[in-house]
Amino acid sequence: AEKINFYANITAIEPIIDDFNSSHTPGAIYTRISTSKYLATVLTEFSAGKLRADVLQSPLPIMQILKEKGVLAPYKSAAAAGYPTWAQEDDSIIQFGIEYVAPIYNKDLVKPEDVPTRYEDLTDPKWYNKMVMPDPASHATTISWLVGMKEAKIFGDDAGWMKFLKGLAANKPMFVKSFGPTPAPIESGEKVLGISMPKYIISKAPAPLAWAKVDTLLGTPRGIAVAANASDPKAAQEFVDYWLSKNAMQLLASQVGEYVLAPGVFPPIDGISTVKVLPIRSLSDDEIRSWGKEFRKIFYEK
Amino acid sequence: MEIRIKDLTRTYYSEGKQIKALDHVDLTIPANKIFTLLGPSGCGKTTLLRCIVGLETPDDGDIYIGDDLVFSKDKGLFIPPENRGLGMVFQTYAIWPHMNVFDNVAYPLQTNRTPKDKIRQQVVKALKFVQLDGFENRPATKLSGGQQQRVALARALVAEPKVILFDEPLSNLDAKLREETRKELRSFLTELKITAIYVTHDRIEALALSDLIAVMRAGKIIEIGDPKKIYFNSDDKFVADFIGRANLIKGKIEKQEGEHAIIASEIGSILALNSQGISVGQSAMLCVRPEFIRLAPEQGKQGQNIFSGQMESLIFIGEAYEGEIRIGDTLLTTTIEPTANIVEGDKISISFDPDHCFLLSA
Amino acid sequence: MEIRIKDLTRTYYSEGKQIKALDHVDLTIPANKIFTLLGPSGCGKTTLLRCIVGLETPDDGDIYIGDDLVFSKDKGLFIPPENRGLGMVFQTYAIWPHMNVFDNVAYPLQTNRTPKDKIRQQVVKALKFVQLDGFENRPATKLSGGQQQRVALARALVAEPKVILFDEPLSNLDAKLREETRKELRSFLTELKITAIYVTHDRIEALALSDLIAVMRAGKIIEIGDPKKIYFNSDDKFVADFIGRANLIKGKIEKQEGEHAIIASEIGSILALNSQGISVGQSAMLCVRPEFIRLAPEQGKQGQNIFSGQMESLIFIGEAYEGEIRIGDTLLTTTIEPTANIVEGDKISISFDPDHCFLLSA
Amino acid sequence: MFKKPTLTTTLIVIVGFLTLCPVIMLLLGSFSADFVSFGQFTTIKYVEAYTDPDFAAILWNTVLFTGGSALVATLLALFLAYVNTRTDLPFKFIFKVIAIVPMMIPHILFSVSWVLLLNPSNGTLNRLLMDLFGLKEALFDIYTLPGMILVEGLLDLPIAYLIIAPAMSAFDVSLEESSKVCGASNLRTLMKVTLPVLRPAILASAILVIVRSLASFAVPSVIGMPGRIYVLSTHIYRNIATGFAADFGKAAAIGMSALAASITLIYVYRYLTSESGKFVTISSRGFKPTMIKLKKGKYPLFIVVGFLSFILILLPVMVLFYTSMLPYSMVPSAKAFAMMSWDNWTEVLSDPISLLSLKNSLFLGVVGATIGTTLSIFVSYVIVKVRSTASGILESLSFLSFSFPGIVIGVGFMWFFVRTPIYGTITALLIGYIATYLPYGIRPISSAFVQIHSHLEESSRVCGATPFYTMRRIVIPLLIPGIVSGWILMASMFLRELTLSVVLSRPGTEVLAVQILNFAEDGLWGPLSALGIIMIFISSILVIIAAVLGKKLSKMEVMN
Ligand SMILES: Nc1ncnc2c1ncn2[C@@H]1O[C@H](COP(=O)(O)OP(=O)(O)OP(=O)(O)O)[C@@H](O)[C@H]1O
Ligand SMILES: Nc1ncnc2c1ncn2[C@@H]1O[C@H](COP(=O)(O)OP(=O)(O)OP(=O)(O)O)[C@@H](O)[C@H]1O
Ligand SMILES: [Fe+3]
Ligand SMILES: [Mg+2]
Ligand SMILES: [Mg+2]
Repeated sequence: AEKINFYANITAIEPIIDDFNSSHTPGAIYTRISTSKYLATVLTEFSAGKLRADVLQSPLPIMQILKEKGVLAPYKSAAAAGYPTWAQEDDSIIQFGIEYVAPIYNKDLVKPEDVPTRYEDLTDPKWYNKMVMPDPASHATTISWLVGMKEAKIFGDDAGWMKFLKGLAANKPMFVKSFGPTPAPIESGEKVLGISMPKYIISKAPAPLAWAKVDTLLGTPRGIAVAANASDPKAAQEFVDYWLSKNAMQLLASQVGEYVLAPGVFPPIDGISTVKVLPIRSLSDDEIRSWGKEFRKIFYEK
Repeated sequence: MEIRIKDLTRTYYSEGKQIKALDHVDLTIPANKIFTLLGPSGCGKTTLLRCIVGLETPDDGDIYIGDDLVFSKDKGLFIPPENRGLGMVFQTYAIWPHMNVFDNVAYPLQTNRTPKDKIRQQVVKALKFVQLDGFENRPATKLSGGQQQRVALARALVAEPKVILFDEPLSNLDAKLREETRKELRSFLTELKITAIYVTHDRIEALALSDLIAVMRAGKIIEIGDPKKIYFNSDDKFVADFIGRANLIKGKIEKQEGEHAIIASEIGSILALNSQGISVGQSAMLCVRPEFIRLAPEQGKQGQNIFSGQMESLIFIGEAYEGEIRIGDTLLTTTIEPTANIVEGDKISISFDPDHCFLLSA
Repeated sequence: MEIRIKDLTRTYYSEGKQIKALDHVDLTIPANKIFTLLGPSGCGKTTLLRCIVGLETPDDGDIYIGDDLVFSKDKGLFIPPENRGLGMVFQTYAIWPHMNVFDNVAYPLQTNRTPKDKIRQQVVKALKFVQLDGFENRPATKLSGGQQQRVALARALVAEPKVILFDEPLSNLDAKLREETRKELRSFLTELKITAIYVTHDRIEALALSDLIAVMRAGKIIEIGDPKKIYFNSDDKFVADFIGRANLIKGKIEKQEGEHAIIASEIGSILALNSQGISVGQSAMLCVRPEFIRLAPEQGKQGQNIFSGQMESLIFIGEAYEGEIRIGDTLLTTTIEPTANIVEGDKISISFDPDHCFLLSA
Repeated sequence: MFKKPTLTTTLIVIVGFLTLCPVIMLLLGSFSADFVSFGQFTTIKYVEAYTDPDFAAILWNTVLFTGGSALVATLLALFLAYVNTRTDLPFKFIFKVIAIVPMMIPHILFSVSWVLLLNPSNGTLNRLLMDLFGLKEALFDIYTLPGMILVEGLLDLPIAYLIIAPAMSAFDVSLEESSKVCGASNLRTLMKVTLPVLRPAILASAILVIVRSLASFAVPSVIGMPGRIYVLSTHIYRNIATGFAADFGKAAAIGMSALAASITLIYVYRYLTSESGKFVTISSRGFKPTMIKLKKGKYPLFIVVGFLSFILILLPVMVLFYTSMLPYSMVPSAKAFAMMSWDNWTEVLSDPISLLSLKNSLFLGVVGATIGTTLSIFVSYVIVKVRSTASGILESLSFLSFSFPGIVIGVGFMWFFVRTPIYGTITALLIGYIATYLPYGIRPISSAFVQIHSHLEESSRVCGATPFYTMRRIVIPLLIPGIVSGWILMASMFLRELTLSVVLSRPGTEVLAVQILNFAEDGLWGPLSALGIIMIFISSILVIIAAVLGKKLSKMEVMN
């Protein structure tokens, strides 16, 4: 039998694959595809009849497009039993985690009393020239995150939200292309604070990173599904079951720092188990683009 | 092998101007002869050679080497140079800088898989011929100009081709070596029974070496003939002037006397050969070569073909002096024996042998 | 300007071997003369020129140009070429391929900020001198070999330097143009009152052009003298042989008679000039130039300096024949008048003028 | 020399197939309403791409960025090449190596190193200067257009150097000598004779650098984005990334302007060097490059060159090494030095995927560069010696996939290879690499080609040698400096190739750069730097082997 081909955009999951392979034959292989190339790759292979993936994992909006194109097979896993209902409503895509975003700071350089406790604190002029964040005009996840803040009414009304945006823009954060390059400047002290992901506190230890304990975190849900043309659908389903198991999710949380939806499993980061982590609504690409344009106006204003 | 060239044309374009490097050249080069292309710089000698050897594609015409058509515009035929089996010495030597002398010379033999010891033997022979024995391992870049040219010569000879082409191969050799090489080349070429096409602008080389000389000018062949014909009895003023130093004196034919004619010139009446048969009353040009002007100290005597003049300048060139004699407005060049007792300014009397001055249509 | 060279040495290393290109050369080149370096290929002429001009750093010695020391090993002095203010024509032309003819020639003037119209005027004059008027805009790459050399000549002359160096500037010109250019060059150089150093291996060029000739061999200067001294009365066998065709006959001095001596040679006793004063009983070498061998049809007559022989070969070289005469085992080269009525195989009688054959110590 | 049309046609077919296929796929994609190349026809992507109000400003930035990088790279290369090949500078060999080091460093790493050195907040160099001179403000800000130009220029320096240096060393010195005798100083000779005659090499290097920096993404994203300076490649990225369904068709539509610019440049280049005879410098009379004796200037110049090389090239490499020893990014401090360890190195060297990718990349580097240079030799021959319209087409074709912005061309290849059986294999990578980086072989080889006097080849033909024999015995040995340059450029490029690998590499065919990218995306600069240093090390070994072999080959002409 062939190995299960697992296409994923989530990174650093080797420990989980290793664990799976230690108990299953023939095991699985992991193909890492970055978010920006995910859809192009899968659809190209699919339309040429060469899609190798048996199981697919990516951010929810991408999974939804794949489903629309008929790439995914329906499967409801029993392993998702304890998950929130919204995470298992779909007949193909199971949401298992949230790509959560938070303000991250350098704990060596930010005095405890200065650490933000609310998102509004990020607009304090004392952070002028001291922040880093992904480009709010182009980075899809960041755009979704900003829109998510509005829809979750973190700042009460839209005016409060707009004030937050303007205040953030006024602090002239440094823009990088995605979340990947956000922790480095914070670690090195080039900047001290940034909009980044708490998982780096785990993956980049012992870097002096910590997250500012705001009360609600938002993030894009991560989905997993079986491919419609999986060479061995049974095996693929088995892999999904394993992936959703508490055991695998525990590994994902503790080794990678991911926020997972398995009940009672949390990454070993101080305060995460108590914070509210909300999924962001799947925005369509048109929506993202038009918001991107809006944000460009706000953030790139001279 | 005989080489036949029909209506060959090659035009270059430069700054919007046409340069007719070859202008409808028709030519037959007989087998096993030394055939020389002589002409002033830029007249198209190199271009003609390159067309024969296959490095240049003519615009028009046909070329036969032996019985093989190697180029034909009409038939769209072009045999590449390596299949024409010719040898060539380039004007720029074209010595390969990354090889030593031995490898440069051995190259033509290596291309046709000659056995190693045969190669060595042939190369040694060829290097000996050009007096470069012992230079086998010298890198080609560490040779003086003349040494490089000799390597090129050895390389062209080594494979003993049926036809060999030379583009001024001796021009960088010193006179002594040039003379020797020229002689050896001649005996070597004659002995080999090889067709040689030789480009030069050195008339002595052309005269001494050739069986046949073709004189070119501005892309055209003007005259072909054996050395003596060309030298003594050329049909063309340009050729007569180019092949040797010549004194050309304008005049009009006055009277025909057998083979000779009397021409009325600015220095007086002169009796001269009229082999072109220029008719009485026509303008003509008298050609006298310097070595056929006899000198004697001024004797006041006047007679047929005797004139009085003055020695204007004398230049020592070793075996003789080159003198310039003024007769009225005319300046004649002459060769003067080293033993003659003449100095600049002397009044002298000169005479022309009627059999050694000839008339050309002007 | 006078140029003084003291104990100049330049050694190259190649394949572990030393090549003494210049071997302790001492030389004074007088001001405003045409000084020629003559010698066989590879003897170091180019190297000497390059040392003077500053392109080569000698291993040892001093060079003065005028009163300025431009190179001194001992003082660690080396003036770079651009500050020596000399003109030079290269053996390889060194025409800049990216410029047209005008720019090539104008270059030396542009380096010293001559006004534009002056430049144009000078360039036109120089191009006219080398018969390239009208070629101003031709790209340098689209010139024939000879044309390129003329551009190089024009470039060296255009700035009218005090000293000008020529490395075989005429070797690619055709005979006619060479002769003309040589003459014009001579009058031009004389008129300019310029010191000219001229490298050539063409003896006629050397004899006709020079005020002084230095003959080189294997990195050494062997003899310096004016053309006639070198030609008629050289002190050295190699020089005598190199400067013109020479018949060298070995023998032993038998008797001294005033300025002359009788030498016993393989062809008999010969009376000859003994200006080196070689003493009786010593071995010597008789040198007779071809043009001083008189021919007559065999008359059976025997006498002082008259010998019988046979015409072995005759080569037509235009103004004369080159003949080889066999007397026993000895082959003598001679020049034969074109009008002489001799064919190969003829028995002939030859005579030497005692004043025109000279003795060299063997 | 070959039956010219046949060779030219064959090459056009091969090269055209290799480079045109992905580009055609992209073209189709740019007109396709879907995310794949064969969708419903639409022109909306072009309309959107070219009506973007920012587009003009971005183009202007792009012009400055690419032109500036070309200037920096070419000037530096000229300087280094001149000093290295024509003067008796001490320890020249060191500078020869240094000049090609940036070729071996993954561009992201080099860019990040510069950020660590020169960012205005706590860049190490900036802080050093501030302490030294008691300044209040940082002296340099890397996040500016000049900063981008500097770093990109340095990254592309090896390209320029490897094209210019061989040309410089093959120069016929009598051309310079005659200039000096004419009274021109060394400087004037350089400006009026040396540089003009070297024009094909200089232009070739400038054009290659322009095209390369047009496609470059590392510097614009790591340095440009934080400085909010967008150029074409980041503009394309912005268009792709805004939305989860990345639209490569639209990216291709934007990329078409880069393609148009590159092709225009190639024609300009051909026009400017159309009379190849002007640049023949290896005359058949042999060349003996003489050294300019620096004398007293020797050591001061050594210090200048040494200092330049140190600051511009060695320092960033040292930063890499420093980073590889640290658990996370830190500015140099007592604490940082206390935390140094070999952990990242052991991690990288014990990671099976890193090791596999090392093996794959080495294979691709050596085999790919060898095939690539071989193909380049033939293509260069046609480009230089045939010079017909067809050869012009060939030259443009060879630049086709090279001049497409990196993030797009990979997708083009994916769209193309997915329709072939080699999809997902290492062969696909090999072919893709060669097709894309053909100009790295062609440029140095063809600029070496123009310098060979045609008589050298012609005399071989007349000696009875076939074109291929001539190629083997005469042309290739004389081309060795160019071939070595081409091979080095290709091998070190293939060793760190990213843009294609990231789409074409699959489990089993991992390559180094993908590994690097994965580390970069996870922000793991430590292992990333360690792997980077390993790459530099391997590349250096390849370079040394190539150089030594090249020297041997150019001497060894009698083989059977
Ligand atoms: N590639 C070219 N492009 C343009 N013109 C050329 C080219 N090659 C030669 N010519 C011109 O064609 C003419 C004939 O040139 P060719 O080289 O055949 O002369 P040549 O008789 O060999 O002269 P030389 O004795 O100086 O070598 C010259 O006027 C030359 O300038
Ligand atoms: N760079 C070099 N390396 C080694 N040997 C050299 C070098 N340059 C010249 N030679 C040798 O030095 C000697 C003198 O060379 P030079 O060029 O001065 O000769 P030349 O008299 O000018 O000869 P020609 O008349 O052939 O030009 C020759 O034997 C030559 O081979
Ligand atoms: Fe790059
Ligand atoms: Mg010619
Ligand atoms: Mg010389």
